[in-house]
Amino acid sequence: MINLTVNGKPRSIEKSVQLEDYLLSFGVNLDHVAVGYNGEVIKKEEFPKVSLSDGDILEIVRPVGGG
Amino acid sequence: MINLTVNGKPRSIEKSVQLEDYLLSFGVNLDHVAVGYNGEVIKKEEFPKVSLSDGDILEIVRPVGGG
Amino acid sequence: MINLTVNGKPRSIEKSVQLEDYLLSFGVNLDHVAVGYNGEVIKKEEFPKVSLSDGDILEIVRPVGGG
Amino acid sequence: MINLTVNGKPRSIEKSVQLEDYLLSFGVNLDHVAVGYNGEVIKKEEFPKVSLSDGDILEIVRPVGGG
Amino acid sequence: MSDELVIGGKSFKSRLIVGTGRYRTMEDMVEAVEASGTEMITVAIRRLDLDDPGQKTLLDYIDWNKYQILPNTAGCATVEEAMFVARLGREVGKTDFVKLEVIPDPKYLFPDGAATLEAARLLVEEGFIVLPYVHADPTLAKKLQDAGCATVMPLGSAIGSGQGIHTIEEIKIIIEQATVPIVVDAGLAVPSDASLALELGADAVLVNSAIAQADTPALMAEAFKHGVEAGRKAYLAGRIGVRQYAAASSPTTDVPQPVPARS
Amino acid sequence: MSDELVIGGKSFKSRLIVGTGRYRTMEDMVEAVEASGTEMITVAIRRLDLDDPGQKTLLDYIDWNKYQILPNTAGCATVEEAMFVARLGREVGKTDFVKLEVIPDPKYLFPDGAATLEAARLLVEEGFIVLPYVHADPTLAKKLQDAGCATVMPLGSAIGSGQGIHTIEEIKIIIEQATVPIVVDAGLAVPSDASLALELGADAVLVNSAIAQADTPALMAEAFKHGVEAGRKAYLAGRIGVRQYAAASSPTTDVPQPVPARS
Amino acid sequence: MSDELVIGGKSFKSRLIVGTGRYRTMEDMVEAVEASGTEMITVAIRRLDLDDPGQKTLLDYIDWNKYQILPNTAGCATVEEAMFVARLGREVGKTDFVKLEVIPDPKYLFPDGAATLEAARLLVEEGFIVLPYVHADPTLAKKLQDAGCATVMPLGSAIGSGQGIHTIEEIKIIIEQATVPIVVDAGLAVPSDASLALELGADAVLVNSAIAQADTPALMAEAFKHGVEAGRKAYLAGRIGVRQYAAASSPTTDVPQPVPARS
Amino acid sequence: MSDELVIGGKSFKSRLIVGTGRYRTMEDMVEAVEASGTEMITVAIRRLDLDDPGQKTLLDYIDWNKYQILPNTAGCATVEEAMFVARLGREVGKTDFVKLEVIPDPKYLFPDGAATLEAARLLVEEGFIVLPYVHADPTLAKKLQDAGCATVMPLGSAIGSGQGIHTIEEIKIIIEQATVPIVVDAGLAVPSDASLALELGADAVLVNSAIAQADTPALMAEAFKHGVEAGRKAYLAGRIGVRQYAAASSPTTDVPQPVPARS
Repeated sequence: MINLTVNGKPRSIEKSVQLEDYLLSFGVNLDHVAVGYNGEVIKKEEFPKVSLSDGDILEIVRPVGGG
Repeated sequence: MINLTVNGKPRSIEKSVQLEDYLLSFGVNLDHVAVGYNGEVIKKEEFPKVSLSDGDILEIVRPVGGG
Repeated sequence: MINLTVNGKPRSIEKSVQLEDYLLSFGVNLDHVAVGYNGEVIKKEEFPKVSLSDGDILEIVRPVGGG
Repeated sequence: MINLTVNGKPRSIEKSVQLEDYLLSFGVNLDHVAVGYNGEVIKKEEFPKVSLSDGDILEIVRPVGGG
Repeated sequence: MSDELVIGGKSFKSRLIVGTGRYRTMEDMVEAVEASGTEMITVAIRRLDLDDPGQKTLLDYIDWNKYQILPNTAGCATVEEAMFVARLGREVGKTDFVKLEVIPDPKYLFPDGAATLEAARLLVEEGFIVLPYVHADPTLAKKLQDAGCATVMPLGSAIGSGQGIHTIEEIKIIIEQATVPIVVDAGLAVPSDASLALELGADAVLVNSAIAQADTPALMAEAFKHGVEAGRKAYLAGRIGVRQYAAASSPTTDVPQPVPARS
Repeated sequence: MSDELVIGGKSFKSRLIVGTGRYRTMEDMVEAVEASGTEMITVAIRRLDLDDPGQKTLLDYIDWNKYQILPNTAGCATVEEAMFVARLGREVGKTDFVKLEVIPDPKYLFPDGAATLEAARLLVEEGFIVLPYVHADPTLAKKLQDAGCATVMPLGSAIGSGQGIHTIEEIKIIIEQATVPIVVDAGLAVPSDASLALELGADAVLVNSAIAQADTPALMAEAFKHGVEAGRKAYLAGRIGVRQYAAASSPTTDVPQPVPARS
Repeated sequence: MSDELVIGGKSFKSRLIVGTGRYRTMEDMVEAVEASGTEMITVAIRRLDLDDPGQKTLLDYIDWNKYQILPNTAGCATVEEAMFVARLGREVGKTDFVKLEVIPDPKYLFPDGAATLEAARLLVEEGFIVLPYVHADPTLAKKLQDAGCATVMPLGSAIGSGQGIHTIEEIKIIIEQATVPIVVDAGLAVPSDASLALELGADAVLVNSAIAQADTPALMAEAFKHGVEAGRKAYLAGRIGVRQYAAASSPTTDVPQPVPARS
Repeated sequence: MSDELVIGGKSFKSRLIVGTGRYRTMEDMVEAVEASGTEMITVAIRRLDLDDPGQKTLLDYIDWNKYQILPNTAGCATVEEAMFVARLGREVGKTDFVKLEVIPDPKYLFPDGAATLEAARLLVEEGFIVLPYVHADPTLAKKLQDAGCATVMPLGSAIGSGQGIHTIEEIKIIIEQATVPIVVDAGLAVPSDASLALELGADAVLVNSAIAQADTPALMAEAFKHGVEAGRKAYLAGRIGVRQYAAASSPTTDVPQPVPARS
């Protein structure tokens, strides 16, 4: 059992998966988001190379209206 | 019967009296008022010389706080 | 000899003429001016009907740039 | 020969003296000045304990009108 | 959306009235008037030079059919002078419109309110469409509109001074009580002055010196055209209120949080 | 006449930057952005709702190829937070442009100058094109431009307050000493505010609440478009000076004189 | 240094005229009038209540020998009403001084300039010492002083509004051309308003609501006393000019320099 | 009523701090300082002229026991310089009070906020009572008071410019959030500026050029003394609110009515 913190809330997955697959599992449009991984911002190309492990902290963000 | 308009209100007296006596009948302090008599302003010295007659219009005024 | 005051300056003519002819004698474009005749403003149609006489005062004006 | 920089200008003295004596040699009123000695501000009580040596940098200041 | 200004029964799309005085050249004037998009221009009435009676007049430079001509009574210090010049202007301008000015003071060119009111009443009787130039005095403004004036034209500051609008508060009140179009006149220096006037609800502005004396009159005329457009549209669009505190323009929740890399 | 605004090596014809927050509906926002004629829009970066990950984002409403996207760091109170959000914005916005905000104060949303300067230096090092939002402090503005910021964005008044520009005098000085474009941001309520800023020599303005919260956002956007045009043209046209006394806009001589009818 | 204000042939040391209306209690009024140091107070003329003719009047609270009484014509909307009330005031106030107000507008209480001028001329003929309350209209002010008024009293803003002085620029011009004392009246809210008026060269101010409605009237009266003193002394002392750049108030040379400790 | 200003544990009755620079003569300075009623005066620290070491210093003109001496760091452009001069001032002034100025810009003499904050923290650590001179930046002001400064001294406008207070809105916010006395410094030209600052709730003002460069410094000093008194008393007395419409200061009923003489 792998425990994550995603956008400030606890979530867990059965077993480690790639970040990209994890995002796709939510049906997220990868072109519309950016991801913070344990405080680092990682490029889209890196998504497949990152496999999530216990305690990882993710920030998945999108653009919204702002001034 | 003599009908007057005093400070905008109808008032009547039995028979003609001097303006001065009329004012004193109210207990007015003559030093603290001025009087308009049918649109004319009359000096205090004239008060005894004016005898009121039917239809006379009086404005009896005093100083109040103002800016 | 007929003496006039035109636009504030004295001018004289041999003998009485119509206002219209007088104006044309200056080469004035009648459509571009208005005329004050002894303090009265007269319409263009009246120009031929006015014959100048001694002592007449004329103001011949045009539009200029103004705010 | 001891070379000093005093208030930004070079000055020299024959032989080492105490700071206090050096100041008094100018007729300075010790109560009206403060002294920076090689970048440090030293208290009046220390004046006698400091003997000047070659290369010392002094700032001798006074209060003036200011806003 | 049709949004027209109606003065004396005539409709105007442009809310910028332009003066034709103080330009360095007649060419500057013509260009600026065109660039401004105005539909109404003011003119002054002056004596013809009889020693050079053929000299060109405004009429040779501007097609009077394209613009509503607004003859003024500038230079008049009394009711009598203003009446006389108004009548001359009516003949030469072939219009009942008149910009009424009664100005005894040569230093600040501030109008004489009482005399202006008296002349306005007489001119209205004679069928003139009267646009009086006055100090931004709300009581006077009310009397002028009640007297049948077609507009009221309160001043912003001294004519040609370029000081802008000193009379905002008075003009707000004049607008609040207005039953005729309010035209802010005099002192406007930059388009933000014009825009501000229209944002407050003024119906139009009159500009002369700010355009005529700008380094590039035609470009400044264009600037004022935009300024008037801006102000009118803003008035119609309904501005936001004023609040003491800030109001975030970005969401204040769901802000991403950095975290320390795990040890 | 070509008159372009260049920020971070990119040229813009429009000098109006528009924010995309605080609109009542996304339709309002899209219409207003289009009506404004802007070429640069700000966006905020926020957490995706994972319980509704398919929800539309700005990207579904606006064609990002048509506009320069300017991600902001709104909501960040510290250098660290601002750095993190700036980096996220760079990825999602696919641009190095960032509107830097470091704001510890929730009441007036006034920025922290010292922290903004520190973050600006770090972001410039990382190759960001930094547009910092700061108080109208001329000394701070100078340090920011010296630090390599692409613009300086002094505030007019509190964000979303609609108070207009309280900082005219400071902004004049910031403009006087500017080596980068100056963008007046925050507090603008009406187009006259925008026009004024550009008349003074500011290079652009950023507007959000004044448009988003207007009764009719698209119309107000158009009003601001004109206001910015007006202000820029006026700046280029060269405004008249300010004089204490009046200057007649009509000739002061050759005024026709009425005369008494002869007796 | 003797520096007296002379109105209608009478000399005054205090340049603060105080109104006696709108106090919460007569005690407040008496205390405030005393604390203000004023030498002239305004009073209104109203009908005596004949159903309670013995009720106290101002005369029972204030020693009229200590103050110049200034009866006003407040409440009058026409020349005729103002004339009548002025004459009544003269009798009851035993003075020729009159504060002339002709005010048709109940909302902003703005005076009718033309009617005020007409009434002023009539009152001057009748030997009154006329202090007319008018809009800050320089042309009207000139006509009033030429008509023999003892002062001109231009308004700062609406009576009792507490908005301060909106008419600075007009008042400067009125002062510049003044041949009689100028008294700024109406709208003043705080002593800085009074001080400013006197700094500009106004000869006095008239204050009522700002004192009467303050939380602590007597203390506010004292504040205005100081404000008027401050403004007058500053006017006499000759203020510094305005400069665009700074001027150091400390010497810019001989600044002590820190040095690195020797290695 | 005791109403004292407490700074760094010391109580002051006067809320006017006076600078000792820019006077035409030392006599002017001494007279003005006395006339001002101040209890705290600023001084600058400068190199002694060793070619004329006996020359008089401020100490020969002013009795330092009568006043709280406030040495400044004027002329310092960096944290290091300011620290050094502050320490020198402490020795010669025999006080821990210091007016902290870190000013890199010679044209407008605007302070460097970030550097001032850094120096303030260091000086507080060294036991100084720090009165920092800063731009009217509310966020910076908050950080300074949190850092242990004894006051915050926001500027009104450029030092010695005589432009008055351009930063009213920012100063209101600084006062609203203040935990230490707020002293408005720089740019004040007339007592109405000082009065206004105190009416808004500022605790004191610092004035130098406005007094020193006035035609009659001692009289202007007196004027400022009254202005500060006026402003403080008005603040304590509780000013009236601002209303859009007028409020009659005379009763609106029982106005006497003229009548036509009977026929």
